[in-house]
Amino acid sequence: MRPLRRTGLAAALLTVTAVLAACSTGTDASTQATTTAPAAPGNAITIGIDLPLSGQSAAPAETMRKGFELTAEEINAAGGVNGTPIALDIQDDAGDPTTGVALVDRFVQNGAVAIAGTYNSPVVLAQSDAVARAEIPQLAFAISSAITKKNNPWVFQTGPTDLGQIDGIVARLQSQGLTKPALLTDTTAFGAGAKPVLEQGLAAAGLTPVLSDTFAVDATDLSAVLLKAKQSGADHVIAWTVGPPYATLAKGAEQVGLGLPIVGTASAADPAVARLAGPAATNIFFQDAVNREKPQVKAVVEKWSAEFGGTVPSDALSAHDILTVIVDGIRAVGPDRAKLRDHLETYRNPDLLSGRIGSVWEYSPTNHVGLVGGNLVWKQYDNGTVRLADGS
Amino acid sequence: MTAVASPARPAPSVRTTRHWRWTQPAIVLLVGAAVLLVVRPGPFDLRVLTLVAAYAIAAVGFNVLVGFAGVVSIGNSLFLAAGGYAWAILAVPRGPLVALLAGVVVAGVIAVLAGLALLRLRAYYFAVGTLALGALGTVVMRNWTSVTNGDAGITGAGYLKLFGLTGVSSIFAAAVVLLAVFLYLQEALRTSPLGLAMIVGRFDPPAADALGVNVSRTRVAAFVLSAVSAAVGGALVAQLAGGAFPDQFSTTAAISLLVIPIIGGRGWRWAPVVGAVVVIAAPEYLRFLDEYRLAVYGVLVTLVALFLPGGIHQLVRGLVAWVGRRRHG
Amino acid sequence: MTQAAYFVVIGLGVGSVYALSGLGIVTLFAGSGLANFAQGDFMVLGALVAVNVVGAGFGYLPALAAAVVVVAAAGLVLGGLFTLPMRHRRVDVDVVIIGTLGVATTMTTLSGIWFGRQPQRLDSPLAGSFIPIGDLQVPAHYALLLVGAALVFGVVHWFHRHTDIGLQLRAVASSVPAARDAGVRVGRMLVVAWTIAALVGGVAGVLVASVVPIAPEAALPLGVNGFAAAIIGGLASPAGAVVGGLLIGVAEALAGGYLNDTLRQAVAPVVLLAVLILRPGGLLGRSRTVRVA
Amino acid sequence: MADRTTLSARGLAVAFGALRAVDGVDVEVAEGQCVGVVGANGAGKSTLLNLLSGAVRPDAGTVTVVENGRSHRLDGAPGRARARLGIVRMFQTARLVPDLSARENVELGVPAPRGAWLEALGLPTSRRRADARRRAAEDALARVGLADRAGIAAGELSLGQQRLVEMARSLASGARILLLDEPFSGLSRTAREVVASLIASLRDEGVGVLLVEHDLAQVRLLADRVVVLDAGRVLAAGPVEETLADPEVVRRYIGDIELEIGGGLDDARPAPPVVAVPVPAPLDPAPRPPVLQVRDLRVFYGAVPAVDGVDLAVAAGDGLGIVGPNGAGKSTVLRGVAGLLTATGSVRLAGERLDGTATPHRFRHGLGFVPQTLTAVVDLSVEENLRLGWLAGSRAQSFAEAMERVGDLFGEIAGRRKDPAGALSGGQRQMLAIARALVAGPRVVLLDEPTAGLAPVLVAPFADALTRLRADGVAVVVVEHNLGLVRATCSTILGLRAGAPVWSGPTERFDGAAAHEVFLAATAPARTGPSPIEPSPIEPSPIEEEHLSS
Repeated sequence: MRPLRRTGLAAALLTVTAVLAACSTGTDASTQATTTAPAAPGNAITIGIDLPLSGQSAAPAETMRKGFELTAEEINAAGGVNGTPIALDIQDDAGDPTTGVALVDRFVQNGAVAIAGTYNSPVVLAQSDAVARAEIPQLAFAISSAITKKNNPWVFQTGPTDLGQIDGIVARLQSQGLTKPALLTDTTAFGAGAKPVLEQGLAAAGLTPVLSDTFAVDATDLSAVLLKAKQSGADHVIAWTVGPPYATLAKGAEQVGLGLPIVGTASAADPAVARLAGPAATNIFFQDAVNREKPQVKAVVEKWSAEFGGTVPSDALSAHDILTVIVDGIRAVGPDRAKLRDHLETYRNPDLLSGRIGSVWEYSPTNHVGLVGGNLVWKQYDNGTVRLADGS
Repeated sequence: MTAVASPARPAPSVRTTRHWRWTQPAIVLLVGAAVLLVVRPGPFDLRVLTLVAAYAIAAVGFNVLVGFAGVVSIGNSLFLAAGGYAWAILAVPRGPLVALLAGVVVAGVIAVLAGLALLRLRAYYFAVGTLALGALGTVVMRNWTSVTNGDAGITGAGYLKLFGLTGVSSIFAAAVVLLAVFLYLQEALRTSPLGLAMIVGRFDPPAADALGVNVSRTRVAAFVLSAVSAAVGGALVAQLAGGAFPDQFSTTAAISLLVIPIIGGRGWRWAPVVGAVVVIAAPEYLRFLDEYRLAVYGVLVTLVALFLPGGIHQLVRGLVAWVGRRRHG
Repeated sequence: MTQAAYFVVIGLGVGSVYALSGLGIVTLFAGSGLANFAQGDFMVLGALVAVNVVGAGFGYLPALAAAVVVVAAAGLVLGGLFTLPMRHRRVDVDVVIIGTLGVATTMTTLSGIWFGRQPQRLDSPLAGSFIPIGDLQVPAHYALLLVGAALVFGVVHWFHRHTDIGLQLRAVASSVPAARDAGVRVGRMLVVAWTIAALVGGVAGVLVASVVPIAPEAALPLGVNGFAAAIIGGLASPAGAVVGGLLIGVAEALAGGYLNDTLRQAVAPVVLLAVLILRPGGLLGRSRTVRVA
Repeated sequence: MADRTTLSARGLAVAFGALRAVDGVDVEVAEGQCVGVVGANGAGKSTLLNLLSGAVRPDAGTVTVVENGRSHRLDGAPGRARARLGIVRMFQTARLVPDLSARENVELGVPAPRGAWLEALGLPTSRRRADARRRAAEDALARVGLADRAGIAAGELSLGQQRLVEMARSLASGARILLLDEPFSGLSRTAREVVASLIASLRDEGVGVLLVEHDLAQVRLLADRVVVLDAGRVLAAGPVEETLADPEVVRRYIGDIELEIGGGLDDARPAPPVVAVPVPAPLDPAPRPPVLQVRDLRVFYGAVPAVDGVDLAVAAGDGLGIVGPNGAGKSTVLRGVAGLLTATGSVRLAGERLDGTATPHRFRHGLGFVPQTLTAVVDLSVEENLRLGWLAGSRAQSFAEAMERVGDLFGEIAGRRKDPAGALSGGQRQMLAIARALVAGPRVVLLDEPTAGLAPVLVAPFADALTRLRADGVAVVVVEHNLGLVRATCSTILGLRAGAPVWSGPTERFDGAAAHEVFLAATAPARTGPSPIEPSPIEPSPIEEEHLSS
């Protein structure tokens, strides 16, 4: 019996190694096509909402969630979509790409018509293949232009992307005669992703940064990097990061007596900046996706100000727009994913909340970015309050 | 290391028959085949099951580390990352075997160095040392942009195509096969001199020394084994997400790895699988709790840690004993 | 030269954040031998309670008092919970670490649900005033933090050295069997140790909220930094935690100032690993409890 | 002779603080030879074994092993290096892994060849080596008569059986030199015979055995040569019969426990031991009501009854000595009365029932306790330790008054008030422990082996302090090996063996016959009731110190 046993064992080992050797690395998308039709009409139409409700971006995610819920209530109060109410399937991806990709399958499995989400660029990039394979339209609010470059027919962006904002920044620098930028980008995907695009944009306009440095979003004090900027002979600082770090930058600037204007991204509109920095938040310029004087914006802000205790954050207003775009699409072509996708490529709406007065939210087969660059409005912090920037 | 207080209860006689070495992997392969061919779960459920298998593989090494050698580490996310990034960088250009081996070798080397440097320390000090190691790993992942592409991570990593399957089913099949192999090795290690040396080293270091066992060397060996299995697990996680990103291999991942054998039951041969099901699948299926999901999960972990030190294994043993008593009673 | 001085002062301010967190961890470890990964959550809970009390129109001191009361109550409950299993058998390390990590997850989520996830700020009485160093100026509440850390250390040190409860706590920390033989009520002392650690956490949270934006998600990093500070001091000496925290703070500030921010983030883990490998007993601690046989 | 493996030590010395545990000892054991090491408790027997086995590093002296011609210097080497050279050490308590089966525990001892770690990969080729190891383990278990228990988890076996499994492990390890640390303590008579025959057959097969044992009957049976240790120095060495008959040895060592040695020495009645303290004035004969009364005390370790139905009573100002062989359950009785162990039976102090209450409650109601090991909290200062004791006590007097009273009893430590307790010598720590109990103003003080590890010169002042304590009206219950001290300080004696009372009465009537019965179990112990478990051949009894002070 002994030799037989040994050969048996050797054979088993051989097959295992053979199997391992035979395998190769497949590169096609790792999700299956699914045939489950979206929810039958009659009961609610499900829309998937993907947000990083836990983890570092929990704060903006919470604001957007409230925006989505308030908008859904208004739509359902007004009779929903041709009589059928909409239901939001809100899930937390915790900023983790693996969970994000899994959630695409979960939304599809639960019959979502479309996916609104998510906030972090790396997760949207990871979801791209899964969304295409699942053939479900996704309206992402991450702003990295790498997403646009993927040219995934099923993925749309709210915009403006980093590219759009950079065009706006370069235009303003030229109009203000500022020529020596100190470039500070944060080490998250938001900053790291935008850095090359920013450097290209500046080079194209003939502006070479006198300083290019990075900083961490959870740093307690950023005065060191601002001191370097001050001593680098720059005439202004370009800071590319998410909301709260602008408060730390503002306090740092006050500490080192920076004296230079800080040009930031649309995230600087986050009310947390004024709340955390107080009067120190001054001399900070940013392009806000929302113009508070716009009539439509005024109407929504009045209704929601009680909900947000004072100022309604821009994130909540952009959530309003995202849901409106999707619901308009469903109202036009019904709860069918492919038809909704095709319809979105023809979507045009001038009176959404985001963008300057007269700006148009527009998609086309070749452009999946809702708000193109020039549609933003320049604002500035003045001793803790936000007002339209002079010369915008 | 403080002695592990095994709960005083009449344990059934330990018939460590050697059949478990084959039966356990066989059961896992059977269940895997059944899931793929019979159950055919939806894409989301299959993806969760694959994640469970991936973390179970990483937890086999961790089960050896915590269960056999009694060493606590909260930095194994570093080894998950080594496997994940090696796969994301090398899988497409160099093929799967080279990618897996590269991840394993890198993780092994780091583990040997960290083990030799840190394993002389007592429990808390070693645990926080590994926490610092994990934190350092995250800083490197975020900032070594030339290799890891920083926070944007590396996308477009392929996946292991096996048995002609495509997509997540292929990754699931690969995960099940690798899990079976690692479970076989876990059982083989348990009855080998090295495994016994680890166990006696945990329970009574002076007696182990008197028996000729080099206690610190067995601990380094256990740490390296946990790194190797974590690297393979990391490679599978990277395949699932289609790429390697710093946020996948953060401290929360290291904590999940530590919780799996504790909830499963330290040293129990089924702890990696059972623990992974609870730690990875439960939060996914607690989603109906929405905001309170993580709160409930935290309470569950604390209660098991404090009042059920033997984990689910202790429940199973209690059940077996109870059934035994009823049959003979 | 003023630049270096500026960085050192900023470093001391940031370092006292780590020191305050480390003090809470050492207080619990010195009282019960347990390491608490949820210390950051005690601080966040204290800060958020204070923010809401100030929001409701009360002053800074009533807010501090409210925070301390709420967090001490949480510490009492957790102390009771964590002492139950230790009554009749020995508890070992990996179980306790998981237990406190579970508590950290739960508290972070619950604080997020009750207080919202937006980062909050709490103005200390010294808000708005600065200490000039050359043409640079340091916000005054950095100094308040430093004084706060020293004050909390002083109170904890005095309590351990000069009160009967402190004496019994130190006996339990030195060796549970010896304390039990001496007639100390070990179970009750463990609960007291947790409550005091929570108290320190509450005060620390309120002090820190004037410098660091407080959000539930910031709890775990705060706790981990506190661990780095405590370990450098040898995990058993309150003075060690303060020195360790300040050391990391200054090292980070100088690295951030003169090198780059990436290295600044690497300072805490590198310093921690270096101390563990070179002087495992910690700079001030005794290596009595560190070596493995 | 040259090729025989021999372990030889020259000038070994180690000191713990002020106490010179081992002071310049030469000892040698060769293959096929059994060397007994005897001496009173605390003479340094175990410490010597720790030095030879590498568990403790010597301050001075050399340990060399000559193994088939090559000699290896080992004094610095860790324990594992010696194990590989065939020197196997057995601990006083069975150190098995409870979760592993008996067979696996024995397999741990089987020496693993160079490439053993390959077996961890579970390659089919290593099946042969695994089976060989299995068979070796099962053969060894068969030799100790536990073949049928091979698959049982070690935690399930009785303490005696665990000791036999450890013996099997030494057999399976193919040891050349065996270092045994009191292998017979806590074993029943039948188990002693099994172990003794095993040691004898090992010696005849050529294994060198170093036997540390205080049970002289076994030493006489097995040892070719014997080394008598006293306070860390070799008192005498040589063939067993002459050495044990040497009058100096008899006086210093055997006289101490006044033992009738089988044959020849029956009538030797040596002078009373070194303690020359006058016996306290005879108290009035009328028996006063007992201040401490314990009825039917039972303490269990798992399913094993460590103390089985002990009654004791002591009146104010009286002294009760509890004596008995190692492992008789003396300390367990004290810890049971103090509430530090879960125990059944009634404990009444000055009329108030204390059983079922927690230790702090008992201390508050006048019970004082002086533990044997871990006597003081090392990190606290002397004064802080005393304060700790006062806090736990009845606080009848203020702390200052209590300190005043204790100060004159133990002037020496009062002077070192601010020093940390860890810096005190063994004797001073013992004094501190007693002072700590006294400062609480107790009515009864339990003392657990107060002179263990104490240098002989300190025994006299210690006995003096106890006597003055009793003169203050405090009742004293002391567990003590040193019979001379018990005789000088106690009015009544209780003899314990294997957890059961075997003799009790006034000190005057405790003569050689009583000592013989208590220590050597000449007659079977009079068991009060049927023992709850079926009478297994190996009587269970706890090994208290090691188990409790972990």
